[in-house]
Amino acid sequence: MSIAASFEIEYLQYLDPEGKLVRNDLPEFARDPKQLVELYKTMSFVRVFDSKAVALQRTGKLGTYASCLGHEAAHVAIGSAMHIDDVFAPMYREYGAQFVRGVKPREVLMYWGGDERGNDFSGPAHDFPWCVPIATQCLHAAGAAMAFKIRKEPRVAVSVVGDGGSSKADFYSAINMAGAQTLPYVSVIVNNQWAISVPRSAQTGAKTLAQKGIAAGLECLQVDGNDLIAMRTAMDYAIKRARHGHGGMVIEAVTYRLSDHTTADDARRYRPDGEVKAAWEREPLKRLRNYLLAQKAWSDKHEEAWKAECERIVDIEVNAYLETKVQPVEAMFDFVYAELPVDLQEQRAQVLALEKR
Amino acid sequence: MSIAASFEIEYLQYLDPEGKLVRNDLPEFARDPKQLVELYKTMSFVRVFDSKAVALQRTGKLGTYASCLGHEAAHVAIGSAMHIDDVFAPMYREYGAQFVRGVKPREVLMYWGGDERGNDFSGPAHDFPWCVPIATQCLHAAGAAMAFKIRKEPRVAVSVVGDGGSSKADFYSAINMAGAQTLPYVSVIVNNQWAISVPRSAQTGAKTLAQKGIAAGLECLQVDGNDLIAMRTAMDYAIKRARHGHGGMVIEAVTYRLSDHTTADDARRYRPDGEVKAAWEREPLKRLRNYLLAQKAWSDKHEEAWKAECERIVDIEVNAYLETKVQPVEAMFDFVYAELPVDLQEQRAQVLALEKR
Amino acid sequence: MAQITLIEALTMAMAHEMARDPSVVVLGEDVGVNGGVFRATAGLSEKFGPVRVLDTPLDETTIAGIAVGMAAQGMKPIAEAQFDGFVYPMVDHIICHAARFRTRTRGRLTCPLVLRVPWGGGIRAPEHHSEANESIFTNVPGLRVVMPSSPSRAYGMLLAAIRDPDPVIFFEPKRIYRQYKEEVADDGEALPLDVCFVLRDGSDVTLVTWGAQVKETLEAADALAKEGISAEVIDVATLKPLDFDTIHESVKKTGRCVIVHEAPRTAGFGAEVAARLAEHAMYDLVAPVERVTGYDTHIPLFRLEMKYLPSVERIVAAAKRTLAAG
Amino acid sequence: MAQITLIEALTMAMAHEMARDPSVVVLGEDVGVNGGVFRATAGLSEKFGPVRVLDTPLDETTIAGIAVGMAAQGMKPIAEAQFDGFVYPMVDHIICHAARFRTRTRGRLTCPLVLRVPWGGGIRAPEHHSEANESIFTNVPGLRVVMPSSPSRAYGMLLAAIRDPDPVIFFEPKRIYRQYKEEVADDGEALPLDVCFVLRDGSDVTLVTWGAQVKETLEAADALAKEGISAEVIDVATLKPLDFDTIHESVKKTGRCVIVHEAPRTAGFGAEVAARLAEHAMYDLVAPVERVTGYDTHIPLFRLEMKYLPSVERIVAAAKRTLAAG
Ligand SMILES: Cc1ncc(C[n+]2csc(CCOP(=O)(O)OP(=O)(O)O)c2C)c(N)n1
Ligand SMILES: Cc1ncc(C[n+]2csc(CCOP(=O)(O)OP(=O)(O)O)c2C)c(N)n1
Ligand SMILES: [Mg+2]
Ligand SMILES: [Mg+2]
Repeated sequence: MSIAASFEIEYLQYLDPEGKLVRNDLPEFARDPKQLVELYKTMSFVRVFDSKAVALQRTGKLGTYASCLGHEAAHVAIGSAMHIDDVFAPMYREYGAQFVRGVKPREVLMYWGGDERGNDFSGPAHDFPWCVPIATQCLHAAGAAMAFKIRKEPRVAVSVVGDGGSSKADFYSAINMAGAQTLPYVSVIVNNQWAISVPRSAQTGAKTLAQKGIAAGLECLQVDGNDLIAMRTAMDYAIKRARHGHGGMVIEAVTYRLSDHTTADDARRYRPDGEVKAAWEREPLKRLRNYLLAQKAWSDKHEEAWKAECERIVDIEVNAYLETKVQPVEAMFDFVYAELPVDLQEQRAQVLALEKR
Repeated sequence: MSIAASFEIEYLQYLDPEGKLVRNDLPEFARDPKQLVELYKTMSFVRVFDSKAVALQRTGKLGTYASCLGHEAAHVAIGSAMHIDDVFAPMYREYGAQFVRGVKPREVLMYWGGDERGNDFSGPAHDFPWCVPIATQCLHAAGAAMAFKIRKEPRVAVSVVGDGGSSKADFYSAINMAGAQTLPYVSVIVNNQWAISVPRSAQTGAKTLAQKGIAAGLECLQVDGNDLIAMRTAMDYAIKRARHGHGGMVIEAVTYRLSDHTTADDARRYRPDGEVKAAWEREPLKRLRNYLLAQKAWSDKHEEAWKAECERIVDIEVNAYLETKVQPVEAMFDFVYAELPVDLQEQRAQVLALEKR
Repeated sequence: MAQITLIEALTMAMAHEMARDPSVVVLGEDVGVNGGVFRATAGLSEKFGPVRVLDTPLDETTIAGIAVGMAAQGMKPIAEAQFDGFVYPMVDHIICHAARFRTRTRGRLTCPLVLRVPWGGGIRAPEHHSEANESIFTNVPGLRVVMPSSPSRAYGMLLAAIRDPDPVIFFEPKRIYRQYKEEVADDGEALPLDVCFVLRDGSDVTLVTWGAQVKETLEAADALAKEGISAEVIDVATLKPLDFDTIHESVKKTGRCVIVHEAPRTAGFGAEVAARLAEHAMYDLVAPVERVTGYDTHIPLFRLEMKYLPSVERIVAAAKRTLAAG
Repeated sequence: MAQITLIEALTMAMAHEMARDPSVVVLGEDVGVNGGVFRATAGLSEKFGPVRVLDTPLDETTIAGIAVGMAAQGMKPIAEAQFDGFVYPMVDHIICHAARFRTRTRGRLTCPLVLRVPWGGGIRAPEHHSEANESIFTNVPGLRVVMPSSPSRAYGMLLAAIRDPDPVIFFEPKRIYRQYKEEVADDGEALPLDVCFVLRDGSDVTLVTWGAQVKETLEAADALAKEGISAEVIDVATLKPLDFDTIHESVKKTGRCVIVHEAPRTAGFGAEVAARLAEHAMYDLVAPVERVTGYDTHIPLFRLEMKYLPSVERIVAAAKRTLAAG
């Protein structure tokens, strides 16, 4: 029998769960402790923010909130590898990537606090908003990449989807389009092992999620998503390739959702405690901190001071959020069309009249 | 770097375009000339039927018709490899598979003649009807396979999709489901190089279409779809595997659409003549006939007699079709629900009243 | 007989039919061990096993497509869309296939599936979790579109939907999933589909509604009664096919009609009710028909959503306008 | 000035805007070298190249999703659904995203795409090639739903749709693609959206319709004229947002209204027109509103399809009923 095609999926890891280097070809950015410290500080900030947001929800000051606990390395690597004029298409928990790109914590809170203005990012004005319908953002990113190709702009579009989302039609459609048109599009699957209560094993018979890219003729890579250095290396590679016209790529970031799915979920109903405990051993902050401590680039004192600083900044953001007044009621009419059609004017007037009573 | 997974796509061919054997491990069925002759006769019948149907359309006696010219080996192999109680989910040109399964030529004509009764097959009562919305049939087949699994029936569901259709979301969803649930489902991609005017190269960046199965963790195989022996061997293998609980498979049958897309299409607008000419060199009937002639299992006399017989049978079918009276007008109401809801009774009465005038 | 909520009644109906009929299966995202994000399928996986209570991959196209395939091959799938806003990728298989298999094959293949859709706003949920999108299906021949508004109707109508030989889109007003409890016997008695339920008799004005809005409409009827206005309240319950006769009989009596629904006004299903009145009740009406609906805007995120939903105040005001008019 | 058909007018409008505005691109299946299965995009690929006239992979989800992504990033995509029956896999991206980007981001991102949909029956095509499914979109805030019915309106309305800052679903009545020719100047003059066109003045009865049915409705008006009945004919043209004022003005004059459309009756867009009349024109109407529509069944395959579509005969009969009634 002859062989029509053959493929390999590589797995990339630099830091083991203890923070020990497992390869000796450190990329340039990782040889600069200052850069690594900055990335660590962002990851750590995200975690402080995240626990504060959960607390706000528990005390009735926020709606349903999707925690990013455990995803910090993957998210911060994505955000920091992108240029500011690249386009990011998030799902709903990539705050790490978004903070790096300039989205404000108060905007995250406004969004989950039931206020559309949270999506009016003060950061990258062209980034896509949070995307609730799973995996649809993948096609928006591919569409953005298509726009870049048509306009000959050296920009790259990056989307994030979950392990569950990688089952969805839109995920395949997007990578297929990227392959067919050689688009500057990087599809990152953040595989945190669960889609609400459904384990990754029930989503697909595929051995890796990275290999889904083979269906589209894309280059694919599986990465330790808890290893900031590996994730950033993979993203740098994928984005550079894409920017230089070599087409799209699928990156599977293997990580773990350490929290409930959202604050509306109770993972104890379906998830063994032991699994979560074991996952904490591999979590992303610890290993990078250990590595930096070993490099003497970081210390317990730094840690303490930075935590305090994070709390301070987060408090400012929370207060700004809590002080945001609700939108005027007519706001529900004012962004449906560029100009309010005649047919809607009476309804808008009715709403205003009801409000005034 | 470590390797997380690796894959190979094999290519299967027994007969070269001239009808010479290129391997010496002929499977059992192919060692029996009688069986091969029967299959050849069916392929040949399909071709006679097909050209008659095109002629009917040209003379205004049939609506738009999708020819199967060039696909006969792939289709007949699929139909003949299936058990009668397996379920077939066709697209719209798999007459070869359907005739083997008991669908009558007159039913094909009724369907393309604008009469729903064409889908009320006298053959396998559980087979899916023709399916116009591309690739949706893949999920219906996967659903059938799911039903077999739940009911513990040793049955297999087979769908056919085109090269174009293999870009469609439903195709991926179906193989993903099959992989996740180890379903007895065989997805055959009949890659005839064109989706109306869009060449296979514009559909995907994948080197083979077979490799799409890797995304779902399925076994995949690329086959010379013009080689009846290879196609039937592949189908036997896939169906047996599936029937024995080993899960789904993706088979790419590489062939060529020798006709226009349908009678409503004019392929000269977009397709180079030279390509079609070259494809005729690889067409499926010639090579099997050459092989059978060389085996002395077939002769020019047989050929002539069989062609005449085909014409005779097809004429009977065409006449039966042409004599079929149009359905009574109220038929449009009588299959919308099991029982006509009260709300529709007045409308039905109106239609009847209009008709009587 | 247990006092149960609307959502518990749904669970009870599914458990009843699964025990009675082995061809009934449940499928969707998180319907298994987790028992559904709203707990509608709680306990079913334990009782009937993971093969009949199937956690699907996260793809609504898959859920709809395999439900169609299963139904065509003799199963009775109850598919769940996790929220109203996620039903759109299912629309193709529902409209092109579920609704058409019977007619396409002249009755050879049928598609007796139920698609359960938690529906509507008012639960302070994120975007796409609050849609009143029943209009997507009401123009489609071959479908039934139903929506219960009480525990007992939820039980009886879901049984009927599962037993129905044709596809049923079963909208569940999630805002009233746990609004109140009612005694519902697990007696396997289905309620009829294709009929409206008159929830309250009245003589001055007919209030026509469905789903969660039944709550506000009944409250409005109470408020009107206090002012001496007698309102008849009709729960449409099955939107398609529509039982217009019940509505018409009521309007013959009252001469006035207010239609209340949560979906945006334009081309919402209320338009069909009003259209039937314009066609058939012209000489019965003494006042223009009123519609109290969601606005022709997207339902806002939750800080503003209660300003969007029809309120008791708006319903009362509309009813009074019909009284002032004629 | 050339005499052109409706479909040629569409091609001319696209070519005009592509030449004028480099952000306009065309995408879909077979729109490139083949020029579209109806030839609507004929010549565009030669003129503007395969990057701006993009043959997509065969996946409507892809077409809709990337059109949304492109539009949000400053392009003006004109996406084509090859036939009405293949629009369903696009519905998710259109409803959840195209219609919502502006409101979701408070105006930061917008989605100025056009989705062209060859629409309706009567061309003896296979199943799923003959759907009148405009109702899928008319309840969705944030969308425009338009349908031209003549070469000049096709040209002017498509220009307007492309230039519109919001998403437009552009239904094309394929049965009249080549019905007749008209002089249409390629002057880049858009027609207004959001307004009805009064095609014929009359005083006895108002006939309201859109799309291919404009043909039969005008013929019905001719037939009525022969019997001394003066029918006003209104082409709704933009279904959403609806210009009810023009319809209302006419009904104030005539007191009678017949609504004609090809889609199934129940919850077809005609219901909205009738509902508005029931709300606002109660005192103007002297006869019940009539609807002449497709039946609440699937449009049959072509041997029976002409029995399904509203005929001149049915329209005339309905108009006469309104005259007999009041
Ligand atoms: C189309 C659609 N279906 C269902 C949902 C409900 N839902 C929200 S998150 C989620 C699970 C997502 O899992 P995964 O993709 O693995 O991402 P994760 O949340 O684990 O990061 C589901 C089913 C949705 N938002 N969109
Ligand atoms: C969902 C959908 N989109 C578009 C079409 C129109 N259409 C019919 S056949 C076809 C091309 C199919 O190509 P392929 O899948 O390669 O199958 P082939 O016809 O070549 O056998 C298209 C675009 C359709 N039937 N369904
Ligand atoms: Mg996950
Ligand atoms: Mg093909």
